[in-house]
Amino acid sequence: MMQLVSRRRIEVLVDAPLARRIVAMAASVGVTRYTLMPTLGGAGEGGAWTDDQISGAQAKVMYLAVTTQQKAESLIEALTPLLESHGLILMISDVNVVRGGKF
Amino acid sequence: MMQLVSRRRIEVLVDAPLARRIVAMAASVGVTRYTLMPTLGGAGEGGAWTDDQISGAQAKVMYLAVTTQQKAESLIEALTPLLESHGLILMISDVNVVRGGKF
Amino acid sequence: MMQLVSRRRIEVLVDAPLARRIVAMAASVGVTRYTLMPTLGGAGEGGAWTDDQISGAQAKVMYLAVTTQQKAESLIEALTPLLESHGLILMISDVNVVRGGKF
Amino acid sequence: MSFDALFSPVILFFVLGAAAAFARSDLSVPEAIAKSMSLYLMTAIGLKGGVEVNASGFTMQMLAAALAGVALSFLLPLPAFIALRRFGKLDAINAGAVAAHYGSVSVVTFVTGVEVLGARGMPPAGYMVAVLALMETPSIIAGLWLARRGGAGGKQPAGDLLRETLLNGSVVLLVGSFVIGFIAGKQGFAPIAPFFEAGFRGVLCLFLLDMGLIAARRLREARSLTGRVALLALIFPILNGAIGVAVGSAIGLDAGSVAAFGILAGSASYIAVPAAMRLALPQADPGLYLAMSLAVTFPFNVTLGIPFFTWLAVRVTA
Amino acid sequence: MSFDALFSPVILFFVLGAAAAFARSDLSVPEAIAKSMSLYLMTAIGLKGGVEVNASGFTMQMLAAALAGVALSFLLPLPAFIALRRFGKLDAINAGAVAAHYGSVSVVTFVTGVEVLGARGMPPAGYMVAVLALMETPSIIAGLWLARRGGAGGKQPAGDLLRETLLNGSVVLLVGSFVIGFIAGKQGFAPIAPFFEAGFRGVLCLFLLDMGLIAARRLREARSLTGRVALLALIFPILNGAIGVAVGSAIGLDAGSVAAFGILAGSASYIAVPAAMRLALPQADPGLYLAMSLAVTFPFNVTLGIPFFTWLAVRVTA
Amino acid sequence: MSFDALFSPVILFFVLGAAAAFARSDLSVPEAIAKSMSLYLMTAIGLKGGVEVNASGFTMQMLAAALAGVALSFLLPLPAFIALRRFGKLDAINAGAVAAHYGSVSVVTFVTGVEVLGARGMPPAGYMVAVLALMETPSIIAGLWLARRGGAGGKQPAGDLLRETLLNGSVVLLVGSFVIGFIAGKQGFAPIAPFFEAGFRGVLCLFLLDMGLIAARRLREARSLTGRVALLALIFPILNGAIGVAVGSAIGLDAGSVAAFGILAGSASYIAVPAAMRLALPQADPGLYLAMSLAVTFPFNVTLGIPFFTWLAVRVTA
Ligand SMILES: Nc1ncnc2c1ncn2[C@@H]1O[C@H](COP(=O)(O)O)[C@@H](O)[C@H]1O
Ligand SMILES: Nc1ncnc2c1ncn2[C@@H]1O[C@H](COP(=O)(O)O)[C@@H](O)[C@H]1O
Ligand SMILES: Nc1ncnc2c1ncn2[C@@H]1O[C@H](COP(=O)(O)O)[C@@H](O)[C@H]1O
Ligand code: NA
Ligand code: NA
Ligand code: NA
Repeated sequence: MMQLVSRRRIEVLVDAPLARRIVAMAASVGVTRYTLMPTLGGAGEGGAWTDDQISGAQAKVMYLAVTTQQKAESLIEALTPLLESHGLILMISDVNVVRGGKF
Repeated sequence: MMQLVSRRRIEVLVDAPLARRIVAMAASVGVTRYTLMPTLGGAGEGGAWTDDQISGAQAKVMYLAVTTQQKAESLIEALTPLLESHGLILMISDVNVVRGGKF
Repeated sequence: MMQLVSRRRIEVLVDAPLARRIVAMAASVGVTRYTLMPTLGGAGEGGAWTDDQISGAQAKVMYLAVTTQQKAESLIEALTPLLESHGLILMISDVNVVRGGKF
Repeated sequence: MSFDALFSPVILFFVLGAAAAFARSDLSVPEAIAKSMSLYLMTAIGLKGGVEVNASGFTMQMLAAALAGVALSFLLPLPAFIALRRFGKLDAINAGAVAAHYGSVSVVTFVTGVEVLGARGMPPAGYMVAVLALMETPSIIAGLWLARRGGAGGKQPAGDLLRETLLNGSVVLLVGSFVIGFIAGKQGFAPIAPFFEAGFRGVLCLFLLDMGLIAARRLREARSLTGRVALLALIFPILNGAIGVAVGSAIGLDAGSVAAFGILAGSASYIAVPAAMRLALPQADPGLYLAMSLAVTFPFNVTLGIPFFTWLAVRVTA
Repeated sequence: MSFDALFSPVILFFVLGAAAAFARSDLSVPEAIAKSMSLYLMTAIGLKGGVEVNASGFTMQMLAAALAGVALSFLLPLPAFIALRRFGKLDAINAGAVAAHYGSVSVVTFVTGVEVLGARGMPPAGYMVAVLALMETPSIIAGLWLARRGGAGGKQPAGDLLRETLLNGSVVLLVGSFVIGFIAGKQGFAPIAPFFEAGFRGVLCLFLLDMGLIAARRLREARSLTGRVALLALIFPILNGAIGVAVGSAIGLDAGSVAAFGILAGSASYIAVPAAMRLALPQADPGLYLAMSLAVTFPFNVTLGIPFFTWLAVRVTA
Repeated sequence: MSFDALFSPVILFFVLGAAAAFARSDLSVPEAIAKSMSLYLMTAIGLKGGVEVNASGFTMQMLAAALAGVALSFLLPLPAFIALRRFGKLDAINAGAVAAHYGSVSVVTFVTGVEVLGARGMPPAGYMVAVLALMETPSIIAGLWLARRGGAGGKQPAGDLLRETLLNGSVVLLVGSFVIGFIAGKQGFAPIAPFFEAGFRGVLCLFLLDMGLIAARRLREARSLTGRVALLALIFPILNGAIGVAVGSAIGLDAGSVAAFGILAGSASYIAVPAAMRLALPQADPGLYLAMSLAVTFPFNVTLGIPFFTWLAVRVTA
């Protein structure tokens, strides 16, 4: 069996219009590989939302990146100032991958 | 770097018409913050399904909540009786977050 | 509280037209239960992509299966030769479930 | 019996969809569009019915048809339940859930029937749309009552369920459009008529293409569909449809409306009832009731049932 | 004042949607379709305006209307900002974000107004579509300036923001369709006219059904909507609309165009401005500005505002 | 050569989409709608072709056109493959994958061409739709054979692949609609004609708007598109189109059909072939073949290619 290596999985829930900015910020600390996933709705401190709106201004997407511990730290550091102002939700967990060089 | 704190990530795969009920049940044990994510299809004990149906009665959504160990336990306890009758799939994992107070 | 048991969560990001093949391959090593989740776009070694295309040939879906350590290993072994040729992204993590018999 | 309708494009698109799915083609209609076409068809038929009732005014026959429809929706689940328990060998919960589907109606079967009847020069009366709307929900109550007598634990408060059932999106849209059509009348409808009339049959074609795909895929993947319940899914529409024709002619409707009554009684719900059952009887197997309703009864009705009920209606009212 | 328009199907569908959402029906229009209907309406109105201006040629009045529109979009946020700060008790960031919405315009309010005016035999001039497009963005700059004077940290480079605002999808589509309509002229438009004209009112019905659902759901879930800001969301359209009517008649437009001017000034954006605010002022609360614009001002304008501005325009230009 | 067609709204919407994407506007058409418009266009063109062939009956010329189309689809990949290997410096797998695209056809290029030809009073024959359907898949077999000679490990059983290719959703829908149109004939088509005819050009406008957005975005992000392959993506349509015109006139078709033949031969697939290649040659780079087909060849054909092939056809058949 191939070697499993340990990486960090970073997920950021972000408003759709701001997603581009998160992608750019991640790229600026070296996290250039990512996947965006759709969401349907939810609720938090700021109340409930659903994606059924015309404007799309409040739709959210999930940014997902798997990266090394070190780059993950840089990314978290870079994102922290935005958590409050941009209303981001940030989750970090452990993940194993094959072909560690790619992540 | 900001303090990472440990939380529990709960995911529940639930039929779309029943999602409202899971949200309400979670709220009743104090888990009021959540995000719903879409799915496309799958297969389990009950056979295969896809989301291409008109009725939507068999479409499923993923309920995602990050919460404390203690609230997670209450939620799991509350959901357990429904697992069989409502055909839920429940997953729990560890996750780290910044700004632990929010979760 | 019900017994939580430990399982492996396998996620495979795969091109939509190839998803059927991953499902079949997983079934051939005994992983018959899974859920497919949609994605919106992303970037990797092969450049950036989004799902806004007519052809759908480059849209990707996330295959998710929760299974035992042993079956997970068989699945990873089965998938490894395809990682390069089919451009798959494979993630493995730990997850807890209730009703372990189902997974 | 005339099967000419089988060669109309509307039905041929259904056949194309089913054939594509059986051949495992990857043809598919995006779910958002399928749902929207369904909304469009319900709005269009609701408006049309309302406009017609506005023109014709209320009559006693209308009232009789409405009451008969409600009664049928309440009563048809009972024999179905018994057959599903005895012959189909289902438990009370699944039998109740399935029975509710057969008391209720299928909007698209009705719409297809209206097209076929119109092409034969015997369009049903406009108020049949109201009968359609009225028949959607009573069977849900009957089916739940049958299932619960058999022991289904209903934790859901009854008020909640009633609200969720009566306010099911499809019921609201059908009734709402009917009311809007009634308020607007022919004159108010004129400016929006091009959209809701010119496009109607074409949308129905694409919608039935998708229904063909869905029905065939569901049939292929249906695990819980035993030979016995599949047989019942063919017998129910025939018997219920015949009962519908009999009742319709007993209350003195015209041939077109009698046929429409048969189509309504013979059809099985695949929108409002499955959604209600998922909420009220989550233990029931959706794979079973959707396979029966969508994958067996719907194709039967759209191809053979409609001509059969029409033939019966013509004979009975002759 | 004539409220006949309230009983046109277009408005009745809005009411149906709102009623369904208040009753907690699960009726919903798929998001992809809602967005597409919005694209369709913008394309259709843009083309129509362009074709009309191609036919009428450029006039000084057109230029006057354009300049007045831009000026209004720039200036209307200022009094709104002051009211939101003083009476509404909002901080500078939220007040600036909300003010920007009220300087800008709502395409669907305009479209609905054009329908109502057309039915009353007083259609606005074709160039009002260009005025609509011109009024979408200036208020964003005004709102941001107001918010930043109040301390909002704008880390976003100004050039980026200007580009993102001016190139907002809805602005690009509206302007682009207008230009295409202008190039094509009546003759070039003829082959595509059936699609963009025959379907227009019907699509508007379904779109307003969805807007009713969205507005009512948003109102029900709006946490940040205090009584004070809700009141402002009713006062702004009345005052801004009256200012619009005054300005329109001052520059000598016809009654229909004066009414359209009032509708534009009185309406609040819910597409271009929210998207811009989310980018430029992410700290501002989208729940607040969308609730004001979509859940209070939009329903008010579509039901009462349009007849009011029309009545005012008729009186002023009489 | 007449470039009037460049100023028709259909093409202008394509230009608008491309311009918006280059300017980095966030304008976008929901994917579900784009796919549905594509289904609609294929259904409409299939029906229309079938109805026309029903009216004209089968002829020897039809057979000749069909055989010529299949032969071209089989043979055109070979010179393309050699050029891609030698001049384009691609490996065998990518060269085979790309070559398959250029032997096959683009439905929307054909549809746009039919519009342009119709406007010039030289509509192609109805059976050209059947030729279109026949040309979709042979090139896939040719491309795979070329790629595998070059060493691509085909683990996929050949039967499976053939099924997946022949049953690609777009092929099934095109052929199925053609057959339905043929069965229905003019009379059976009449009731659904408003939907499939009146809306056609308008839908094509919005679809091309989206194609402009997609093509331009793909061009901007195309990493694997070297100058050499981009040049080939311009040369292939010109040469293949010229060959198509020559073959079409050799078998004695009318000018409109000859032009359509050129358009088919010159166009490159972006639906059926990419899907097949992803399955059969997953190692090939989709970024490369989609960039060539969608981002270079398609825009070229829609703007310059169609007038060029038309001009050529007129000269050759004069
Ligand atoms: N604990 C949580 N678990 C899952 N999703 C959350 C959680 N907290 C917030 N969210 C999501 O993030 C969005 C914004 O959160 P907030 O900033 O708290 O309003 C919410 O609407 C939810 O969709
Ligand atoms: N082990 C699993 N991994 C991922 N998804 C699963 C798993 N088991 C079940 N599911 C999902 O849950 C749905 C219902 O499961 P079941 O109740 O077993 O039919 C399935 O159709 C799958 O979408
Ligand atoms: N490290 C990563 N984290 C998240 N998604 C990734 C990562 N690497 C690749 N992907 C996704 O997988 C796709 C294919 O990756 P690649 O084969 O590297 O081009 C990318 O376009 C992303 O959507
Ligand atoms: Na029935
Ligand atoms: Na305004
Ligand atoms: Na070709």
